[in-house]
Amino acid sequence: MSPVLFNLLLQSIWETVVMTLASGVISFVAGLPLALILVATDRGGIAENFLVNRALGWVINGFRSVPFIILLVALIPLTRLLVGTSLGTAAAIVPLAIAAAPYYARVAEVSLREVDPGLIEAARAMGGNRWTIVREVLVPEALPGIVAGFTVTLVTLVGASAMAGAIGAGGLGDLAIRYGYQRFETGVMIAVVAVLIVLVSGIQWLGDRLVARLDHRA
Amino acid sequence: MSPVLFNLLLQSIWETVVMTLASGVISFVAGLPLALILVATDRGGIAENFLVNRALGWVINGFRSVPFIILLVALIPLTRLLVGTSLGTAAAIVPLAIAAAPYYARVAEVSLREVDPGLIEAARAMGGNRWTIVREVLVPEALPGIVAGFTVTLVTLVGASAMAGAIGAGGLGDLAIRYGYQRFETGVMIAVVAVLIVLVSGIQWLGDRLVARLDHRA
Amino acid sequence: ADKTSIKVGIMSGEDEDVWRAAAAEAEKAGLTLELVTFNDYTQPNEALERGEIDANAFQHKPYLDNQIQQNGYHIVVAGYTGLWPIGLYSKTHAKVADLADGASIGVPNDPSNEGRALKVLEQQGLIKLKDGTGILATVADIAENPKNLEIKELDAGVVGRAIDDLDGAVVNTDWALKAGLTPENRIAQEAIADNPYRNFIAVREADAKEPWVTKLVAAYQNPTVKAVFDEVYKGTGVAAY
Amino acid sequence: MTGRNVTSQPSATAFAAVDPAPGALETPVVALSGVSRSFGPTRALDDLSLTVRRGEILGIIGRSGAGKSTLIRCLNGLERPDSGRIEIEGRNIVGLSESELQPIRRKIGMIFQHFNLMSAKTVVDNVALPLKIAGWSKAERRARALELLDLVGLSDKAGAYPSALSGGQKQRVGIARALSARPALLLSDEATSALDPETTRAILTLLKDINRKLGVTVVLITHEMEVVRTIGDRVAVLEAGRIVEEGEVWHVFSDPKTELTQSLLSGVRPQLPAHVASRLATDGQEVVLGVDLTDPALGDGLFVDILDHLPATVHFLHGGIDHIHDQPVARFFLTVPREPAALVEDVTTYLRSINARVEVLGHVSRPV
Amino acid sequence: MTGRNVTSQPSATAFAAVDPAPGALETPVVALSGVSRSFGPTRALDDLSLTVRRGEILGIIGRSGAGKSTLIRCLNGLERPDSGRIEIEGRNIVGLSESELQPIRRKIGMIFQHFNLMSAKTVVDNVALPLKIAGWSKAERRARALELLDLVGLSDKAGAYPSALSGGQKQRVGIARALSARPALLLSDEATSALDPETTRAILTLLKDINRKLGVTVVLITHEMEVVRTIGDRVAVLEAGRIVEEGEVWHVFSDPKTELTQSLLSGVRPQLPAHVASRLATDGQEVVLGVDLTDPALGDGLFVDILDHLPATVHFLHGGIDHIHDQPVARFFLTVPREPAALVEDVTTYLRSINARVEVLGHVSRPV
Ligand SMILES: Nc1ncnc2c1ncn2[C@@H]1O[C@H](COP(=O)(O)OP(=O)(O)OP(=O)(O)O)[C@@H](O)[C@H]1O
Ligand SMILES: Nc1ncnc2c1ncn2[C@@H]1O[C@H](COP(=O)(O)OP(=O)(O)OP(=O)(O)O)[C@@H](O)[C@H]1O
Ligand SMILES: [Mg+2]
Ligand SMILES: [Mg+2]
Repeated sequence: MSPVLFNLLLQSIWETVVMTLASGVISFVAGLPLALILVATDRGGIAENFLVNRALGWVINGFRSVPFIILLVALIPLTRLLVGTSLGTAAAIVPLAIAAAPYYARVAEVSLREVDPGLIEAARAMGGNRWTIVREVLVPEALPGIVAGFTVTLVTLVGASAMAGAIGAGGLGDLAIRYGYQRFETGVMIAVVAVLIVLVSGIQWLGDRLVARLDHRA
Repeated sequence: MSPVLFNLLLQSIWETVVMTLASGVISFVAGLPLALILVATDRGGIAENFLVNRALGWVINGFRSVPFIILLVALIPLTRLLVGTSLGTAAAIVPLAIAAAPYYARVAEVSLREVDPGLIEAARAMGGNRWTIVREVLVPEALPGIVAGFTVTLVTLVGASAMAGAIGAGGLGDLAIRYGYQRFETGVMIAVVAVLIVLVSGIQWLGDRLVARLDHRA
Repeated sequence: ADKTSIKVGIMSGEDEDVWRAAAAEAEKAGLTLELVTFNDYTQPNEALERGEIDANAFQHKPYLDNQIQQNGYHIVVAGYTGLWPIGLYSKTHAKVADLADGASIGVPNDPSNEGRALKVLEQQGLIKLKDGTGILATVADIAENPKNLEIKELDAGVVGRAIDDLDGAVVNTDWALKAGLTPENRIAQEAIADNPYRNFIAVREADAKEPWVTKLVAAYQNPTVKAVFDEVYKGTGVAAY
Repeated sequence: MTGRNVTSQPSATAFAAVDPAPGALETPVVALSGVSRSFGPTRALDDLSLTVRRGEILGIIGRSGAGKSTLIRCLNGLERPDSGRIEIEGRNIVGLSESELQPIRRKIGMIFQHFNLMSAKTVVDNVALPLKIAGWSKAERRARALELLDLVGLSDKAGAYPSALSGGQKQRVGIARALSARPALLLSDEATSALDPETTRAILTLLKDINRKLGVTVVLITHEMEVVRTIGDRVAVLEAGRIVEEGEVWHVFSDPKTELTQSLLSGVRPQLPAHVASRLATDGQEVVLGVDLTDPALGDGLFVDILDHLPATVHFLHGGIDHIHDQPVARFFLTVPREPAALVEDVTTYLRSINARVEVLGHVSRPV
Repeated sequence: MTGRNVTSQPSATAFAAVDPAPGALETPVVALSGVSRSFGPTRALDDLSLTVRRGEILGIIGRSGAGKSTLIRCLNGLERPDSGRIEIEGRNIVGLSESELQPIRRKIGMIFQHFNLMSAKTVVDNVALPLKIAGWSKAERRARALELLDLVGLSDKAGAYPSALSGGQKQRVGIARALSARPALLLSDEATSALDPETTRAILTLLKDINRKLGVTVVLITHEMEVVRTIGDRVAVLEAGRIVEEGEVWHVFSDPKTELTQSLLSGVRPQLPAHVASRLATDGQEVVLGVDLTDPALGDGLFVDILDHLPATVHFLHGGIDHIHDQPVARFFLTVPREPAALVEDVTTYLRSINARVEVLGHVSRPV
């Protein structure tokens, strides 16, 4: 591997980490509340509201339906507003986060629904309001699943960030595609994919460890 | 919309449905056993086996690390072997399924881990073997989560199938990209995206209904 | 016996409309065209070489030469189609000399266009590429960059759309038009005469003499199809046969 | 289990914050009227009416599936009845919104049949949760939670998670949690079912204490008649969603009217020993009599007097004097020879003359 | 609850399939020696040894957290001890692999403290699960499961899911499930804690029945001493992971040796009424005596004889004759005036002469 490519590799690692983490954190911060609203407003939920539930469901489905490359382009004005430019690693965080947040909302929703209804009842019996139930029951009790789902999301974002190459965001995936795949440098491709595997395994390992520490059920 | 476009739209719907469903079913059939192996071989699992667990973990991470476009190409020999061609909708099913199976394995793993350990103990106390525990406890008890996770996976596949345009697979996502992104025909793009939203919402609705029917916990 | 039905690999986009017209022409000549749309530049040649399609039409000679060199394909030119000249556009600068030190320039990142775009910059004396770099050149192949240009490699569809974030963009004419760039924004362009980047219909070497190849080329190279071509490309591409 | 006393401030003003209706002292704490609740075809509560008086301990007993849990869950609005009124401190809570119910619920402690402990919180945090909801400061919460854990004998498990506790330990955490916010009304769904008799006694003493010292009203469901008998003031018997018997504990226990109540209470009242019962026949040398008598003088010589009155051939088979609260209650079984023929008649007449209830249960042959 | 009998075929050959050691009839069903199990700092089982005899019903009692659940879970290998031997039919199961344990476990039924019902299966499918594991055909499974649901009085809930059941109904499903595959050994962790007395009696009759008719050995943990007393043959008392007392039920119940056992049993043995106990002092006009006596002749006139012997000033305060299985056991409380001074001495001497244990509990003043 040439020194230029090696530097490119280092830079790509950094870009991937930045994109994945930043958009991951944003999608967590935005997706978890969305998931909570979905679960709370559902039938039998703690804040049953058919309209809000349906409307939010459609919006989430809407964002999940748009192919990523189109989202990337459609969001250019917003990205420019938020980051000052629509190109580069920082700019990629916006569409990545906006695509991942509804996705994570659905993943977290699955875990939130698993919470024992008896525990929600217990909090209600204590006179807890909705916010208490969210903070003291739903989130802590679903936390192992919430974190495990976030791990899945982060790894998915590593993959999705490859597509952000379209707006010059760089990153490992893009490096593998453009230099390795399109220019037939199989060696580069394999090296980059190896780095990706290590990165993904690292995320998975950290996630698994965290889940094990958070899980007090058995 | 011109008749040509309308036909194209109909055909694309069909292609998307075929790709999504076929690769979805395959990834379910392959991913669920992988998830079960991950959970069973983990520490404290019903078939604890550090080596298998780690090895499988790395393989899954490996598949999840490779950018989809690279996977698409790397799998061409396999695709041709299985489908007879590496082009078109049918051919796209192979890489889509192979990308989605490890993904679904991770999603299902999260739900399988939520199963009350007391129930596994009950089955062990009855003299059930591993297979019994899988069939009578793990899968049925995690079923609502397994189905909800599958819904998330199917919707993700709708999105991923857009990328299968690289091998001429067609589909709604590709159509939206071709007209909206490449040709700046926003009207067509919006129409296609609307169809996608309906499709995605339909999948989500069906999934939610099924989960509600399967969930006997509350 | 001669084939009466063939598969042609094309790129997704406006070309689909042009080729639909060509397919109608071919039908009259007793040749059925099945169009396979791609959105990736490596697959059409791969598929052609393997016999999964019978012809493709998306590339220019330098790109094919490189592919042949890389992968040993047995693919030859059957007949030319059109030329989409590539140019340097800017909304903020009137001429190349105005580009300041450190200016940002977008180039398409796909393998058939990036090297070509960099060549335009080299022709304008903005950069110098390493010796012997071909069509697959990337920013990694820049030898000299006296103005410290910040070259951003972007998807062909993004380069034009992101013009507001760039000092200049090297864009295919058709993409430029769709992105709202006018000829007035063009501050440099590659030559049309003797342009090596004319696209063509390619077939396998072994098929080159088959009668259907002639029918295929004829189905494209005719006034009916040209009318469609001119209509969809609105002058950004020129028929080049 | 430590012997510490409850150190809470008196919370005599009970639901004052909720609805201080005029003459609140006469208002029952809880009044249900015509409450029904069905689950599909199952009528869990069927036009039920019930009153809980201020400061009393009301025991609710009944068969499995009678509707006890459903009933108690109605009292804090966890279950919404299909029809009927549920008045808490004179205010009908049926139809109140969740947010209107919240301040009311903060005055009501609940011990769940299935514990419902938060698996993600330590024991001390579980106990402190109602305090957090009530807005106590962190330090106060912790101090109060530790105080309660001490009372239920679990100080050493404060930092453990519920999954590391035994069944009875979990139940005690549930009890501590229900008491932590000093409720004015305590709802208990089988609070001692997983506890050994010793721990049960300690918990009952604790409940009786807070009932007496702080005036906390208690509604408790239990399957252990001993529990009702030890601390209950009144008892209500539920069958198929209806109250079939209700009254002072000593009264219902000494003279249960319905067959169901008799059956439920049979364990705490002396019963004919199984080996005799299984040999009861319509024929035999000896007649078996069951005697029931409630008289304050029983412990003051009356019991021995009675036995003195009986001829030597009449044998005292089983039973004796029991006390329900401070009421002495006699229940015993005698065997009376069939010959001479008048003897059975004589004994019965004598016993009835001192207001005993006498029942001929059957015949057995010697030796019994 | 129906009165139907158990219609199973006899499964007398117990664990025959597992390890038919020569002289199997003399081998205890279960023999534990030196079993220890710690959870972090908690020694749940501490060098415990215990034998379960063939065909007996062994009751295990002890305080909450004593290690009962841990012990019973060791018996089918759900819990692996840190050290010690656990022999089932003479075969040490410690160190056996899961697949080696499976055939053994199929002969052992277990009722869990927390039920552990499959939420995704209907009641009838829950009960049929052990049969599915044992390889029964679908029709046989269903028939047998319905038979058991009938026995526990839940025929009408066959198609319901556990979430729609009351606490006691869930527990009965757990019982039916544990019995469905005709186990040779039944492990029961508080099988009746959520059941009312009536249902409890029916379940105990059922257990006693299968014990007697089919020779099923039963190990049962319970907090209800009444349960041990009704159907237990022997009882073991657990404290802090050790057996502190063990023996025939009637023996341990009539004469508990350790303080713990006395405390646990206090509920089933007459106790000094609370209103008297609270007034006990070192000084007063009357001495309170507690008397314990076990004599087969008690029901044959001895009891009345004793009372006849006592002077009229001695009052019979509380208690009487009870039966444990068919053994009559007397326990009662007397008040004896302090004057004349010799009276207490006389009464005590007399009672001791007929082998009664007499204890001076304190003094009270009239009226008691
Ligand atoms: N998984 C665990 N982790 C840590 N400690 C445990 C665990 N399981 C049990 N213990 C502790 O071991 C001791 C014995 O528990 P066990 O469940 O055997 O008690 P038990 O006699 O069944 O009590 P109970 O009557 O309350 O059910 C308790 O102090 C308990 O806290
Ligand atoms: N969610 C539900 N869905 C359907 N039926 C229910 C539900 N909850 C309770 N029931 C039924 O209502 C009846 C009363 O239940 P409840 O829990 O009040 O009984 P309980 O008196 O508390 O019994 P236990 O003593 O066994 O706990 C039972 O027959 C039960 O099966
Ligand atoms: Mg109940
Ligand atoms: Mg226990």
